[in-house]
Amino acid sequence: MNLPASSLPPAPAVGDASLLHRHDRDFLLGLYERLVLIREFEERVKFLFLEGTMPGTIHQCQGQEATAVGVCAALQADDFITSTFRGHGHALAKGLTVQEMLDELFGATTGCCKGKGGSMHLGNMAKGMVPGIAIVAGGIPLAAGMALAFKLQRRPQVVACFFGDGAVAEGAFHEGVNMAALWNLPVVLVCENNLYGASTRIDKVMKHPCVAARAAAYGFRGETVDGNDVLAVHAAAQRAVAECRAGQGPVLLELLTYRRTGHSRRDACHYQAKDEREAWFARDPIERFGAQLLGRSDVSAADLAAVKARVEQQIQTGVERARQAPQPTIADLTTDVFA
Amino acid sequence: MNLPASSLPPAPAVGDASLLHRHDRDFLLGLYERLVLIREFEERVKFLFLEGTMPGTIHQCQGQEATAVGVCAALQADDFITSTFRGHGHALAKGLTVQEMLDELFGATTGCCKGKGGSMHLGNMAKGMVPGIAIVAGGIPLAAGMALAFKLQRRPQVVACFFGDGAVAEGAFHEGVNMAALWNLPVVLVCENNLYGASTRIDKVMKHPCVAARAAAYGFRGETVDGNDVLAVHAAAQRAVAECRAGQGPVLLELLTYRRTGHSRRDACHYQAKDEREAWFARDPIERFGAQLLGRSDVSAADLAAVKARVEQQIQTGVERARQAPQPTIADLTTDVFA
Amino acid sequence: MKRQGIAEALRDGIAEEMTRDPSVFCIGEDIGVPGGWGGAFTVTLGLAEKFPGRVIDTPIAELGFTGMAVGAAMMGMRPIADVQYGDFLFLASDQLINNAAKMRYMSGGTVKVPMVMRAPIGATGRGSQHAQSMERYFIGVPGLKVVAVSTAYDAKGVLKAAVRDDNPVMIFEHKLLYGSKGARAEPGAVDATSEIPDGDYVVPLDRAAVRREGKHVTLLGWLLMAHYAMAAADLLAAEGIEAEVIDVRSLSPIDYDTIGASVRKTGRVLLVEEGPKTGGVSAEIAAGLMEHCADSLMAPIVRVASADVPVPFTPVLENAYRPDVARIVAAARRLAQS
Amino acid sequence: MKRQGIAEALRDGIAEEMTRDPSVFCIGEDIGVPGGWGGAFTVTLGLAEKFPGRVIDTPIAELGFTGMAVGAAMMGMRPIADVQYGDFLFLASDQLINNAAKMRYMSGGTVKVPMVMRAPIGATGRGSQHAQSMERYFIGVPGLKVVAVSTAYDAKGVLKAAVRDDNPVMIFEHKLLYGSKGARAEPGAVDATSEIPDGDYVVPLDRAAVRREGKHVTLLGWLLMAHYAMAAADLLAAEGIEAEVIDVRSLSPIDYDTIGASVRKTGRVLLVEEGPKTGGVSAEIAAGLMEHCADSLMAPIVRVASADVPVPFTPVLENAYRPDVARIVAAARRLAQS
Ligand SMILES: Cc1ncc(C[n+]2csc(CCOP(=O)(O)OP(=O)(O)O)c2C)c(N)n1
Ligand SMILES: Cc1ncc(C[n+]2csc(CCOP(=O)(O)OP(=O)(O)O)c2C)c(N)n1
Ligand SMILES: [Mg+2]
Ligand SMILES: [Mg+2]
Repeated sequence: MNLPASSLPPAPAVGDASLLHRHDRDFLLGLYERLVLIREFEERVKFLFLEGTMPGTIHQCQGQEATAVGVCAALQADDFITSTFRGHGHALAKGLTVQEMLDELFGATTGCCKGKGGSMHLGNMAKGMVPGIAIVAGGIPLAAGMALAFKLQRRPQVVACFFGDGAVAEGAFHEGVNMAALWNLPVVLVCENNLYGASTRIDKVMKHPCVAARAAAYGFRGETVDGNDVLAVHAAAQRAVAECRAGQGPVLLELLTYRRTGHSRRDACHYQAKDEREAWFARDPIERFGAQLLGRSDVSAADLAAVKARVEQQIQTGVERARQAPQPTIADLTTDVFA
Repeated sequence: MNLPASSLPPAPAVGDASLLHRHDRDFLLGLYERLVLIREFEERVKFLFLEGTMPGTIHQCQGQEATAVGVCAALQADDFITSTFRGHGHALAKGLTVQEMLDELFGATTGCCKGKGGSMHLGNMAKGMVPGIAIVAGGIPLAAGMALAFKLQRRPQVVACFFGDGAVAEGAFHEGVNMAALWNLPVVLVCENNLYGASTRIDKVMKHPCVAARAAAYGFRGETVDGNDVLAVHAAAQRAVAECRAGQGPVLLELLTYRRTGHSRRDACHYQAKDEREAWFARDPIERFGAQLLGRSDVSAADLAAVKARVEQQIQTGVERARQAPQPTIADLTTDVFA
Repeated sequence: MKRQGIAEALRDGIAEEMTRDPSVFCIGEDIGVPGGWGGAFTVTLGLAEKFPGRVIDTPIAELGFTGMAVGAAMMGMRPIADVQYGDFLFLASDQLINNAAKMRYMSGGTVKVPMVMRAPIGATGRGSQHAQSMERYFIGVPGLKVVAVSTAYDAKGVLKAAVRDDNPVMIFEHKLLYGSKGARAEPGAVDATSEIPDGDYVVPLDRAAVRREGKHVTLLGWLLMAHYAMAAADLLAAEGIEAEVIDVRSLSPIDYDTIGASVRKTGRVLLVEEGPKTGGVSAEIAAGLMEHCADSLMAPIVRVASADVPVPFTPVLENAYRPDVARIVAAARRLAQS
Repeated sequence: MKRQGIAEALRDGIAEEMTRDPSVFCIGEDIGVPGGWGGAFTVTLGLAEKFPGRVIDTPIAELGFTGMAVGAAMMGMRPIADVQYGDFLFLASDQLINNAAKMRYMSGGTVKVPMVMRAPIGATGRGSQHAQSMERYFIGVPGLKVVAVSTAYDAKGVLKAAVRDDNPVMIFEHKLLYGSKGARAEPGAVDATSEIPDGDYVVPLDRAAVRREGKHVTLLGWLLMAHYAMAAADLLAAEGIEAEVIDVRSLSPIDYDTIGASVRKTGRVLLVEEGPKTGGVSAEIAAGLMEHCADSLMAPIVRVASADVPVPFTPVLENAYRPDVARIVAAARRLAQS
């Protein structure tokens, strides 16, 4: 893959084929299903938003599915993640249901946050996901603190903290990462480097735009990974999680990926160069992984089609129910402020 | 010199003797006088504070005089500095008078800030010193913005921004330094690394405690210098200033030094190890430079004694006047809020 | 004369000031990216092309670029900084409050900080962290001037006055009033367009604006609530209650001359504020009016404000959170009859 | 029973809570360094030795360690964070306001953030950036509880209640009231010691305290001003004016029951606040009292507060800035006679 700007981090090597054969079929198809689920979920949400039936605002992750899926597949159910304004993929990857998410997006009381959170604040503590933090980099100190709690409590959990390339410039990144490093906290710092922070390209905001290299300044390990290769992400995340559980955290994973859709709402991405878009579209994480899977003797095109059909059905049902889901009443306005 | 903790930055090489002969006698004696002036000023202020006749609080710089003097000697009169709560030395080095400073410390209207600033906010814009910023690292974005102004105005000035090792952990450092680097701004980032932020040793707050190395993460040049060698500091600052004026800024100078006195007020420094204190006392910047100077054929012990006598006289006069200097009246309370 | 919305009027105002004075420049996130949006609400669209090098796109670093604006202002520039959402001002507030606001005083009057900070506020279906009414956090900071603009005419005139002012000025704007177009249009937007005169003009930073005269009750609001108060006054008029509506506009200092004159006329004050009732700007105005014109008050001052809760996402609750025309009418009716 | 100052009482309170509950820990700058000071005002002195690994010294990174406290609290810990001077809260306010205060609401009631943030405030000869009265910035934030402690008894009891509360609680303390000793003693300090009972006790987070009964005028203050109000009441009594003095203590929520009862008795209210008059907590109390007990008010509510200027360094002006006993007496006298 060619990245147009020479100052960008080197392209990761093409997917390591051996990874494909280390895993069993069910696991791989499970990953594939999650990827497809996120893509279809996002496409459907976009439609609902544009048609005007879904309220609020949206920040979507089409093209970036492999980062969420690869990382979360390396976590246990009782591990945690923190997320951002762009959290739909993280939520689905961590096990939130389509239904609780759609209900939330429709503002229903059956939503994962009773309709009080919305798209930017999806979460479910019981499933290990803190409500999304929509302040860029605001989740980083928070995740470091969660990891501190695990350490003080001598619990084996880790937290994976998702943030974007844009977050690296924030003071919160610097402060949170420094303390995580100082105290060897079990936090995997997952930078989804999609080359843009809103409309601004990474080379305009970092003179030395390799995010993984930042780790060294704080005295810990960073690694750049092909974020559109779900198995590579998964493998890197597994290593990172293992190090964190062994008390050798944190680890910074820079996952190179690309946002296929607007930054938010109706954004047409005119700031993305055409050749860049095309280069990245050619390495779509789902198409690539699908093609890889078909290279296995135990996976057929029909298997993949069945996944897609199942996912579509699930989302269709979800949308129908969400449209009917109960809306809050005014009495709900003042509940849930204090514990 | 031996630093007790192995994780600390390597000790700088002993003063480069050739520097001594590059400069003429007047320049060198001028540096010496500034160093002595700062030391004597601080000692006198400490006395006045402890005796209870001077109000307010104090943060002093005994032992660190060479950083202020070396850097400011590399600046022009119309270059600027920003400073901190520990700004007495910076102010004297940048040319503020003993009188305007003492008057300020005594809260007089003839003080450099009409008594409204105080010890932590000494400054004089006409002499190129912004009032000290007492929020740790708060002066870094400010200095970057001043440098941005110089660049936009195509003026040749540079700004030297003083801060401590403790400031490196603040988000403001990260954000300000990143933008200074991105836009090649003419700011010399002067980190006075005295090994402690308040009572906390640098190795407790940075896993990789070489401050100069941080520059690389942002894509610019950093350098560690013996901060107790005024000529080494001056030489490094001259290089940095030249680069900044040539549009190749910023530069990060890490000046290794040591605070001989308390962090503030009556602090007895019990957190500093005895052997560490002794090691650093043995490399006192004024004694060292004095000894170096005596190695020149054109400088005698009598010259140095004359400097000291002149300085003492100046401070004595300053104190006497400051004690009599006019105090504000209540009408002054509400002036100077808006321009 | 041309009819413009707030976003357009601000854009023209900034362009005119940049043309007039080479020391004016813009700094913020995504404000000048080619192919981008001209900031979160299109205010700076096209300015980067018109003024090369003077519309500075920053990293996402609110504390940092705000501090840079302060520093640049101290060196003779006149920065116009903006945050994409007012909620992010918490990240920048150290530089605004500890440096920009205090620098003049603590320097004994020798430093000037002529900078402008613009910030969009208001609950608009985005959830708790992109919704807060931030003006309350800055009116109690000596050294800052705080203004809120609710019409395009004011937006342009206040912007220009703020740029020319030698002090740090914060301008609050409301997302639903920008009249942003295209992909950046806002559902629920309210028309805040004005006829904009062709020549140069400024709107002073310390004057409230009487938007409608009346004699029974004074409605005080700003930003979106100034519009809602006007709509409420229409309905009240139909019931025979003549409400005087004042757009407070200047939130620090508060224009007690204009407001006081109205209170002396009506004797009854209803404050309308978006943002939780507790600790809002209305509290200050209520307390201040008691000091300025207690003798004229014929009834206790009433505050209609949002609930004391974070801003909820779901539209049902967001609408219940924020004062609406019906609540204003009901409260004004009660007050007029008290 | 023993007589203690605020710093000692807080120290004991923290130690007792740490002993009682292993999830309690301290986090902040210079709080546990061997040979150090136990924080800027000695509150945590000796605790690091007593509770190894549970008194965490951080880098100078207020935003970061506050965010870490929020995250740790969400995972079941009960952090007690502190900033060395309240003025630095501006750096941490994003985490306090956007995360700690909103997390429960935006999660639909599923997250708890049981954390305490302590902050010393007050003008004490240090100049503008180490002097501000910060409580005004937090009372208007739904989801936060805000308390101010002016006696050692309250300090310990409030600290304990705050640690046990499942919500984020901010405790404001005053530098002149700590009774810090030795090298950390403060010139101008006021005696705030109390007899501290031996057993466990808490002071509720939502109750004001009547410090002195009286019938002519109600003086409301907190922190240093509660003490000055008491001193003023002594002088007023000599003139035959019986002032009721209430330490407001709970700044959010405000205890309108206790305060209202007093207002119904005296009909006259004088608010005393350290911090600029505009936009202070007094504004909220004045506006709130108009809503709660307008009928009982026999005169307009009066605010005595600091000047609307940054805090000056020079003692002459700092003393003129802050309300003093003489100003309180004069204002109360005028009010009682009005
Ligand atoms: C503190 C803060 N500043 C600005 C924004 C507005 N904003 C939302 S998303 C975004 C870009 C974030 O870029 P990045 O971190 O790379 O994440 P991505 O959008 O690419 O997923 C910006 C500037 C914000 N939400 N928070
Ligand atoms: C934002 C902020 N946090 C904390 C403090 C309190 N404080 C004053 S000086 C200091 C230590 C600073 O250390 P360093 O930057 O190394 O400077 P030094 O004192 O060594 O000159 C601290 C923590 C402050 N002034 N500002
Ligand atoms: Mg990005
Ligand atoms: Mg230091």
